[in-house]
Amino acid sequence: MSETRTISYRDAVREAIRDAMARDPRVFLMGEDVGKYGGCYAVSKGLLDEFGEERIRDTPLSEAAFAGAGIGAALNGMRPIVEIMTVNFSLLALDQIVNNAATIPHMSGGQFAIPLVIRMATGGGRQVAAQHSHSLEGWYAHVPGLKVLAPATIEDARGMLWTALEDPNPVVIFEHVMLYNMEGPLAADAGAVDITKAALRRPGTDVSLITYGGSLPKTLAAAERLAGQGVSAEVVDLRCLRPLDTETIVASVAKTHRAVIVDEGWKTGSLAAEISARLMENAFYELDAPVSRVCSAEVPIPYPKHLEDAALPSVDAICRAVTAMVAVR
Amino acid sequence: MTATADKPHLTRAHLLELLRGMVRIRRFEEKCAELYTQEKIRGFLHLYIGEEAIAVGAMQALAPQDAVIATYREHGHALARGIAPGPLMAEMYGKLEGCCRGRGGSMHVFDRVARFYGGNAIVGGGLPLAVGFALADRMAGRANVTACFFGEGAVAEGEFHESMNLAALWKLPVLFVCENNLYAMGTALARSESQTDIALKARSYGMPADTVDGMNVVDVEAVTRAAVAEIRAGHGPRFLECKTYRFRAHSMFDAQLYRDKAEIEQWMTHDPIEALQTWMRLNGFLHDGDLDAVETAVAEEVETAVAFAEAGTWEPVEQLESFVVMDRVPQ
Amino acid sequence: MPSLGADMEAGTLVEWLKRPGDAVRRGDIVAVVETQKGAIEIEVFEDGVLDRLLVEPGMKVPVGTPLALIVKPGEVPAAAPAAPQPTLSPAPVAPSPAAPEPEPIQAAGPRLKISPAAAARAASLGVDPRRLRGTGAGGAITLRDVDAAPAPAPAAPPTVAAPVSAAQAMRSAIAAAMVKSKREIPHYYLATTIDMAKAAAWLDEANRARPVTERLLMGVLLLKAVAGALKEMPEFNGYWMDGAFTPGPGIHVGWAISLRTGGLVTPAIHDVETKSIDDTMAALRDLVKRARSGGLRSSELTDGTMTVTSLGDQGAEAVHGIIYPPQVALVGFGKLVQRPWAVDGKVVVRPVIQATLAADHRASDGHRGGLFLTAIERRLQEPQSL
Amino acid sequence: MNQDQIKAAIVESLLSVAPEVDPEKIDPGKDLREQCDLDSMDFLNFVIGIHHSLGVDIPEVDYPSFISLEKAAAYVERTLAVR
Repeated sequence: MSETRTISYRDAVREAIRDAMARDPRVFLMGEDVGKYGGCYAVSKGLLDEFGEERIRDTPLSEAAFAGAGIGAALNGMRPIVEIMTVNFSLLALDQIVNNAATIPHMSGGQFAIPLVIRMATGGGRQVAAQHSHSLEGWYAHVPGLKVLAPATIEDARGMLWTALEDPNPVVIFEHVMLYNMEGPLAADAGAVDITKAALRRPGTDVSLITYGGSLPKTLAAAERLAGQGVSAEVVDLRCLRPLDTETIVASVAKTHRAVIVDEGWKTGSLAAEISARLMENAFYELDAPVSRVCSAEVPIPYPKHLEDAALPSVDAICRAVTAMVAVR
Repeated sequence: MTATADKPHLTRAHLLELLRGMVRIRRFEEKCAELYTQEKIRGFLHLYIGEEAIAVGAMQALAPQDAVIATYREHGHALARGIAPGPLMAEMYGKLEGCCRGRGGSMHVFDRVARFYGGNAIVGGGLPLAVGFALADRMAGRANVTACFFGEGAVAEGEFHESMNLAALWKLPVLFVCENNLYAMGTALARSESQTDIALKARSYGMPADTVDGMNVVDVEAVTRAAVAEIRAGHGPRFLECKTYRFRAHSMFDAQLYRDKAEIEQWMTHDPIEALQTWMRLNGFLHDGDLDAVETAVAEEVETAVAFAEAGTWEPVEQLESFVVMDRVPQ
Repeated sequence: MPSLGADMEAGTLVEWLKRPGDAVRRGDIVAVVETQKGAIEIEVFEDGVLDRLLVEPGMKVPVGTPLALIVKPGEVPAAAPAAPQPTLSPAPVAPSPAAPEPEPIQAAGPRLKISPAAAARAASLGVDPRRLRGTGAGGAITLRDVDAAPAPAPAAPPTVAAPVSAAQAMRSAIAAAMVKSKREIPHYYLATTIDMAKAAAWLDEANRARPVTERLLMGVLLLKAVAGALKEMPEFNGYWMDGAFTPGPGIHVGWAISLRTGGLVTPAIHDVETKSIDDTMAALRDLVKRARSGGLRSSELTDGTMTVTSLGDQGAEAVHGIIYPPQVALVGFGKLVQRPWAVDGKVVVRPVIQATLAADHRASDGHRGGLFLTAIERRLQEPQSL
Repeated sequence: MNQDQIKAAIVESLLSVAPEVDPEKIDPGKDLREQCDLDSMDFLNFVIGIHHSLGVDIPEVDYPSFISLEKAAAYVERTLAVR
């Protein structure tokens, strides 16, 4: 084991951008307030001074235009990183991402690839109400032609970007807003990581807790609490939301025979629904209980703290779901 | 004829080339309409007939390393840019030998060699791409131009305005060519725009803009050459509004309830092909037999293209899912 | 072609027993059909005249295909359907005869609430899930319930909650296994009487120094002696399956425990020959305790490689047991008794025990069986080495 | 520890090896092994249970003192008193 240092998720993302910019002159960062302001979440703070205005490119509030420009630039030889402030704003760029980025390689019969990375913040928990708090990554994960990542650890925040930039496909990376301040150890020589496999974050035998992104810390906390109650919960971090690593999910459930999916998206038509369906298709005869889901309440995320807390998946809700499934005797 | 000069050289050979370019589009598309009724071509088929002067004139000004981005009414641009009629027709058939292996069809023509990037069927969706292409060229220090064709319907889209702003703000080498044929599908310009002077909209972003008779291929070529020269010299984007008219319906399944027959007949007296012929004849550029020679040559090209498409094969269903996720960036 | 079972998809017409023009009555046998389960006679459920045969002998047709037309009295024959098509004609033969297979017990009841994993495991263990009580959410039967269930063979920790049905279930399971054993296994029996003086003395001595929690019972010496003999003669340790002997994966000795609520179980102690005598004792104590309280796992009940039954001090002097299939041997011990015994030409009183062997003659012969009992006896004369 | 507590502990140990037994129906003066059909292993577990719950050590020679509930209670009481 090499030496480690303590670093925040935010700083890890920044290091990843800096590293990519240094490695490849085709890489540039483009988005609203990424330069002078330093990034809405201060991810790109300091990079403008380091790399200049050409490569740390502030854009007007034109999500469609700069997302599309990222696609065009990728088609024309660059390796752009497009930052969209939040997934809610990305809906203004949905046409470009879904109708162009995801289709052109296929529509052109494989003549072109779009090596583009789009980063965006997602998720609730900061009392910024219903137009800044949603988790729509499941929508993107629905679309063939895109790859969708959700780094939930410091290591993945540091390592996923470069792998995504090396990928010939458009990759959308979702950074949960509540993770930016998370601090943790990172190997001094940390670098690119795989972006195809889910990761086992905690082994267990009684139930598989399948989650990703901002729900991972909550899920790990729930697993710890459950351990005190004699329930051994396994935690699977999806990491890659499209394509889903069905193999790892199924292997875990084949071991524990029970699954609770924790997904900050709404339940209806969600990633959690997709995972549940895959378990039916691939692990039906392994299941010892119906699959259970802990998702956001089916409401636009409200502003008051107590209501927002009630709307989002919580450690309590996860424990309740598991207890209902495991502890009925 | 060199393509990079900022003025057209009106030689007999060049004029014949322009004529042949327009006739090729006209006859090719007439054949497409026929094949559509025979169910050889399916889906949507949007014909460019009547607007040929714009694609043929504008393409004269572009160099091979430049990029072209067009709309779903792009057969004319594809042919004018040099995509061979055979692979283009095979694409309309949905055959493996099509320029996109048949996956795109009429509305989605792409070609790597021609640097032809669609075939974009979301109105306004191609403009941000053009901005990105130009941005990449600028950042990489390449003196290329990206030509982006769109109809006046796109002017109402947010993506149009965002792209105008971004291109002008960053002084990117984009040529925006608005083909104003007066109808966004069935909605007349005056029924959808508070300000119908489209060039004025571009100027409001600080972008130099010209309006040109889109039925006059020589005028289009001349104006485009001047604009491209400015762009290539690093003076930022330029905007062309080409006034034109489509002689055919919006697509094959269109009763044209939204416009008068008289209006169509009036515009057909400005047929760009006839206009060029008349002008050439008046000025002694069109000799006896020239027209027949052009028509014969084009007819043979179209016939060969249809035969090529007919002889094409269907992509095996096993390959359905290829090119959804790419394993490399094609070089 | 009538459906003669849920799993029948098609049948081959073997022969017609009636000819066109013959009168038929409800219940008549009109044809013979070959199915994957053998030849089955086809009866009709109408009165009438056999008008036309639609399927020739030798033809294989899907279930539902009309085989023949029967015209009811006074009826005009309808146009025959193009034969053979699986469509219904005016009077198809035998639309739905009684199923030849016995119906499942709860076929008509509500669907069993059992998790897919539990259903799969129950099927693999041969456990009938309809006899289980579910403890999962909503009363669903879960893996835990299947694992805690009575094994299909003689086995079952009875629960106080449902003693009658559990005891009945066990009784029928024991009956099935024992009948199968007696029907299929050619048993041979051998017996020998073993002097237990040394073993008893060693046990007294050993226990005197031990706290109550570490004390040994005679049973564990017997168990260890058998395990040692099995290691020496592995042909008594394993299974007779598919016409051949398969050695056991280890020496997993099933220990017969009679349940006071009726029936018996034979949970296995794993790898007895490699366990120390103390570990074996601990395992045995744990097993008996769990057998009493209903805490045995079904896997323990099914993976023994041979069985020992010891009647203990309340029992009879000898037991001639029935082998638990597919095992090939069972060793029985009677109760320890004081008997006159000749030592060096003098009669003395000694504690003795009768050891019996029931063995499968397909897997071993009497001579080897005798050597096996001798091996057990020899070990019991050296209790310190057990 | 009083007599009742001792008896309760002894009965509890008995129930752990013979859960089907109804303690009300046991004759405290009669042989437990006959009444409850205990084999030697059950008996050993019974004695070990008393050892665990009441903390008395029981030499093998004293097993006959546990033949009935009454005798067992008296034995435990005596042993505890001596301590």
